[in-house]
Amino acid sequence: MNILSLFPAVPLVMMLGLWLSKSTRQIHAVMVAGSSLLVALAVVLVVQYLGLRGAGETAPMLFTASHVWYAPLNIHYAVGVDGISVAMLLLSAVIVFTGTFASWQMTTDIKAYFLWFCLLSVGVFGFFVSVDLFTMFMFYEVALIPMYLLIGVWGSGRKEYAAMKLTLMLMGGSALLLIGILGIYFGAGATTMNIQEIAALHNIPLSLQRIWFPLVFVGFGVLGALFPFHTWSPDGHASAPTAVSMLHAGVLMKLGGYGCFRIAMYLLPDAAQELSWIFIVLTTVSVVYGAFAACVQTDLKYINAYSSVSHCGLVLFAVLMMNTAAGTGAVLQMLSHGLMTALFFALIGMIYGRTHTRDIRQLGGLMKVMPFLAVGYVIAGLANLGLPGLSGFVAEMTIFNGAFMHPDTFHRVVTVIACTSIVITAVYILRVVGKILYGTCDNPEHLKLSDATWDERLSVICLVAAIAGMGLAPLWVSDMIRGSVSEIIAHILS
Amino acid sequence: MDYTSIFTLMRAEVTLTAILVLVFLYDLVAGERGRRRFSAVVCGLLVVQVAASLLPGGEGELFGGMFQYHPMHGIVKGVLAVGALVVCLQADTWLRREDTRHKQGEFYILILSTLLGMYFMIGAGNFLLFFIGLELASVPTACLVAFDKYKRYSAEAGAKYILCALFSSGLMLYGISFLYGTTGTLYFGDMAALLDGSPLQVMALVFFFSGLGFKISLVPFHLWTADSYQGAPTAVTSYLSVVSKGAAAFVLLTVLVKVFAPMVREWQTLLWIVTVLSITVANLFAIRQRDLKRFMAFSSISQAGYIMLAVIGGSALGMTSLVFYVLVYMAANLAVFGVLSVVEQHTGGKVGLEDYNGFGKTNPRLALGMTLALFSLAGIPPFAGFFSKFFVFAAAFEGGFHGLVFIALVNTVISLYYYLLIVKAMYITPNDTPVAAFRADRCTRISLAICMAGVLLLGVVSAVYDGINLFSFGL
Amino acid sequence: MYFTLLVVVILTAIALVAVALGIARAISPRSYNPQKGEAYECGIPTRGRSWMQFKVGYYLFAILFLMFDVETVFLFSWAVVVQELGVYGLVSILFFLLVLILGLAYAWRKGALEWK
Amino acid sequence: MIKMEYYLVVSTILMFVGIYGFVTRRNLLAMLISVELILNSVDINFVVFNRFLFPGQLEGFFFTLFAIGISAAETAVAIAIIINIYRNIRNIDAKSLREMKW
Amino acid sequence: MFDFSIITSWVHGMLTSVMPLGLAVFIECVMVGVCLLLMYAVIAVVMIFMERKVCAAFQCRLGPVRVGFWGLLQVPADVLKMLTKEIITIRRSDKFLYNLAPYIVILASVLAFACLPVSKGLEVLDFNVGVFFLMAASSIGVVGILLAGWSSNNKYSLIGAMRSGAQMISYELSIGLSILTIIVLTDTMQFSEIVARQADGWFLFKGHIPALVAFVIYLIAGNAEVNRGPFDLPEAESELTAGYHTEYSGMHFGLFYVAEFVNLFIVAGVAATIFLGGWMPLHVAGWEGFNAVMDCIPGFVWFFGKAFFVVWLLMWIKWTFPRLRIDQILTLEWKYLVPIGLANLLLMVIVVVFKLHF
Repeated sequence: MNILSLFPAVPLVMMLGLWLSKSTRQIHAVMVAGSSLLVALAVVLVVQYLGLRGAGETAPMLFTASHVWYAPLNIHYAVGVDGISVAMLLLSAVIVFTGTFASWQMTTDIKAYFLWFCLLSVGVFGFFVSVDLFTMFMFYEVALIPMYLLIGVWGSGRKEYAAMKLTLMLMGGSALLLIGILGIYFGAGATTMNIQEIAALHNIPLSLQRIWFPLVFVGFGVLGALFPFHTWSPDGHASAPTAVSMLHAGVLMKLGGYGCFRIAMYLLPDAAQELSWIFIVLTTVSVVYGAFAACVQTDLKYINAYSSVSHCGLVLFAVLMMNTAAGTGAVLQMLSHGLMTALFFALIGMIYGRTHTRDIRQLGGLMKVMPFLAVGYVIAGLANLGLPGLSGFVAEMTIFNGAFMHPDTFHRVVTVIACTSIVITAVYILRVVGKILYGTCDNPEHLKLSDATWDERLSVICLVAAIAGMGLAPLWVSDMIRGSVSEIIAHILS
Repeated sequence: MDYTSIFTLMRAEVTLTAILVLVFLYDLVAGERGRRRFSAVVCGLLVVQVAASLLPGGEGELFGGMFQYHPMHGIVKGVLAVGALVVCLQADTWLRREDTRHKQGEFYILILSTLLGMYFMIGAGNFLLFFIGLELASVPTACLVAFDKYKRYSAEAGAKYILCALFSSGLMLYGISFLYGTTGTLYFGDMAALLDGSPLQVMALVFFFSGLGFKISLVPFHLWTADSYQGAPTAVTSYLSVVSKGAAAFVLLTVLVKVFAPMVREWQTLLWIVTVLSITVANLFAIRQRDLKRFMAFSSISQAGYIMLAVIGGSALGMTSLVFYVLVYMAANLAVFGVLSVVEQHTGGKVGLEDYNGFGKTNPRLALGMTLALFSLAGIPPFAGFFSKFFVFAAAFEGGFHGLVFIALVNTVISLYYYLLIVKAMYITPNDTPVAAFRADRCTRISLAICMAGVLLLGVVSAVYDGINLFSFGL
Repeated sequence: MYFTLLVVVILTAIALVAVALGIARAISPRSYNPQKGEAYECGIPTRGRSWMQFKVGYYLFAILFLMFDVETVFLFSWAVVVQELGVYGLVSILFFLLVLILGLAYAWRKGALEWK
Repeated sequence: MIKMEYYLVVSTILMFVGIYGFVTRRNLLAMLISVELILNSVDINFVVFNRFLFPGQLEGFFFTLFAIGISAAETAVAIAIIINIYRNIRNIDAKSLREMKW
Repeated sequence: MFDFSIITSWVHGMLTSVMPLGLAVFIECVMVGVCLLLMYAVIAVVMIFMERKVCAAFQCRLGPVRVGFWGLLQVPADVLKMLTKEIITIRRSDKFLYNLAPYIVILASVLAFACLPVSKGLEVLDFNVGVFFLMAASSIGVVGILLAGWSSNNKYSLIGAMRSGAQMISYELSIGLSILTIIVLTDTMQFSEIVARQADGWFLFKGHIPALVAFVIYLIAGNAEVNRGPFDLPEAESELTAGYHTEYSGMHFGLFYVAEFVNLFIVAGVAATIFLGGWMPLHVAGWEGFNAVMDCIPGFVWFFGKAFFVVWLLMWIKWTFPRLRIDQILTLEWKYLVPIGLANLLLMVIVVVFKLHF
């Protein structure tokens, strides 16, 4: 079996194991074993990938395999990875692993919870390994629907509303996507669903591209929290249980950026060039608006959710800049945002689990009460505002560098505008950190709270390590990515 | 006349007739003990029927083109027989009740005769046989709808069904009469050659279409649907929503392709409007429903709209997609109705949406089955519904109906909303007095297992689709 | 030709009744008495509405009749050509009759033929 | 000789009277009768087309024959159901069937 | 054999020679109508008289003897009496239907009557679906009876009408089946053709056992079809006064009465036509002399002879058997006559298909 097929297969096997397990211990065992295996697989994949590239392998996609699935529509089960996907797989594996530990304290109906969680990861992994439009889309939708139940059943707050809103908006997005995919397939002569092959054909007429590009881009953009379509994200994140927020903000939103890059722009390059300005404007709005919105929130999760809107907006922004540097930055930003946002949500979940409130007005002085979590929170915050040495800096610098390389005024102006988000980010991060971690602890109840347990520590440490690792040694990641990005960019510009 | 060709080309009909007669005789001679084994007998025979229908065979026609056989017909007949089988399994609990036990035989006979009618409708190569098949399919259905004799709703539903069925067949016949008047033949093949798209024929097409539209319950011909679905016994509702609808949809496609090929532009326009209306209106109405049977009625109307997406292109791809869609829809819808029906039997007739609050806690297996089926209906992967929806969209898209596909897609979102309402009721909404935990009887469990297998496997295992695709034909 | 004759026959029938009744009305005596307007039920004053509900048995037989009467229609058109069709005609109608006979057997077994 | 158009006029009138009746009448039996009018108009159509346009064949006649037979069966079922409604609610007005909305 | 169409065509030729075609046809039509009317009336009168005499004979009485020679004027006297009786319409009846009922009953009976071929070339309606038409036309009668019972606003009438309806429609099946049996043999439905096919032997003899069985069934069912004893419960006087025509008086009642007797004749006439050769003389193969003598007797004599023979048979039955209960009537029909009729039909088909008949 192809190593890539193992990625969606492992969670499936985990689901089977969960189905059969009888006790909480068994469930935990299955989850730990499975998610560790996934991380191991991801690491092996990275090593192999780098090895192959080092050996001079130049094909855009490696580890490819293709099995005919639905012959009449040329649907194949086709897998393959390039640098971007490898990075994403690694990210996903890490998040799934840490998410498992973040859900360690979960008590209600954990069997079903982990079942849906695994289904979610099936979708995520499947999406990143597929190179067939149909399979990709299928995995994309597989990832969406468990969200509904995870948020609706295990969430908190206005969970029903949030779950429904999230599901419907994302399904709306996928509806646009589906028609776009059909448009691409039939526009390219209805002979293949393989992304590489369609790109190679390069035969979709511009008039059709003009129709399908916005649809596909918006379709993925909804998931990537593109400005007018982002409203599901704060509600969804706020209501979701911790691990789901992590997975969602950390990985699922990346599906949007990845899809925009890999499908919308790669397969519909001419329209992408022609229409990119609209979306650049939207993403700029997204970036700035998200940051400003985060400033006025009082709920920790909402703050982080809006921050995600801002950062994911940055991903799309970078993608639309269409040069290698910005593209690389986009992927780095995906990685970085995935990790730090997951860390954020994990920590918020842990704090919430103790204090039962996420309102920053009711929190304060937590640094003394739970130093470990507080330190973690500070690190996440610093990464978020782009402190050098942590992953955020690497990503954002690359993006703005790349974006500014455009000679024309329009691109430069929007880049400058987007840059302001860094400052605003600093404002809201520091405000929160100052309010809840330092200062005095007004609530006597909070003083009795305990610090992180071992499972929480494990997940936080993993994520912090990853963030720091990326910040300190960004080159191997960006090297891995750059080749693939430049390949795609070259195709778009050709 | 060559008798062997009757037995080879009409084998589905011949076996079904034999089964019908056997069941009939069994009903006449069986005593009280024999009655108890009735469902086993019928289901066993239906398995034989499925096998007989699916046996491969060559193309051909009988009685001078009156009856046609195409391997695709065999597949559709097999699919319908599977549907009938599952319905019979699900009806068992209900049929064992005190007030229906003595009517078991009638139920099975009526089901089988409607099935026979559908077979003839599918195999028809002439409007006369088509009409006879249609009526044979719809008249016993009315009896089935009104089967719960002492329930007022059932009788009401039956009356509405039969009146609407009569009305629609009247309209359809009126259409056919003008087709006959303008072409002078009733044979599909001859008629196709003689149609020229004159205004009279367009009118005839509209009438004909409205007749079939009633059977498929497309908006604006859907008025009977909700009431009949609500009033009919649940097993019958599921039969109505799946088997008869599927048959009618397939026939619509074949007739449009075979007979109305010269008027393709006209009927595509017609279908376009009707499809948009069906999907949209039904979805909007479904949101308001609180009775799950009515709810499923509107859901089935919108599903009918999706089926029409496969018809509109008139292509071979469309036909494959249609049959596949019907098969998948059958699995999912029958699963939903299976759960509905068993809950109704165990709770003394509870079918309201709020009755299902907290159902997921007390009966997790049934709730899970229902959830998966609803996801399949909504078109969520990896369940089969996703694949079938994708294929009908692809079929319509291939025909160039981009706007239509777009509208349909937007509607899938709405439909997801209301399907999720049920999921929400089952898993999320708290309830102090949920449906008590119970264990479904064997027949229901078998039927649900079949449906679940369908929901989970039909999409992933592409062999089914490929098998259907081998035999499809189009314009 | 046939049509004309048919009309003539129908008119004749109507004329027959009209003439007979006309003559009768013309020559018969007429007297008014409220008692004459009463329904005659052997001298006992009639009670309740006369248009009452009926035994469902009548309806059952009506339905059965419908089935067999319609069948006769088809049999007639078959009967005139059965000599030409020969064995094929026999076999074809056997099936038709089988259904009919089954229908009768059904009605019999289910007690529809008992006048209770 | 009576022309074909005259017959067609009759059948068309029957058809639309039937449709009108079906839509406006609220008594189930009246609705049933309206439907029968529609079916009869169809029968007339078939016979007339066959007689005047295609005298060499019998398809239209046979169609009519079958249509009559089938509509008889349908009527039997419909009346049975209507009687059952009457037994249940002592009324056959479609208005009183508003328990379930159309 | 004398062909009556010679006369009709002579009349036609004579008329057209002196006047335009349209007028001639009109006059012919009037003549046909008048003849039919007269014949109908005469048959009715004869039947009523015959009924009384036959009934008396079976009951060892004399019957009417006082009015006219041998009581021959009894029936005209009755008619006169009926004409002078007041026609009463009762209150709260459905006036329109009440008055419509006799029209329908008479219409049915006249239509059926007009189908009978009295002699060669002497028939009014001779459709190619004659038998079918006859059955259709005669079954209109039941509508009239139901209307009469319904509109009278009398419980006895209503019950009588319902019973009559149930009985008539039930027995119509057996009539249909027994006639079908013969149609299978003749492969035509035109009365003149049916008669012509019997030139070399009556169907009763040609058709083997099935024809015989069909004839017996036909007689029984025919008797029930016209509501005559032992099947006369629609008007069972001991229970229902006079059944569906209780509320009809004077000539109103008279019309029902007439229709009933003519219907009896029609049943007999149809029996004579399709089983007994109609106006065909009795021929015996090989007996040339005998056949020649038989040929001398005019067709209508043969027809009426056979018809009245059947009428006599039916009267015999009526005055011999006691009245049945309704459940017995329906049992007889549905559990005996219909199954036997169906089996008989199949038997006849087999006979015909394998050429076993004479």
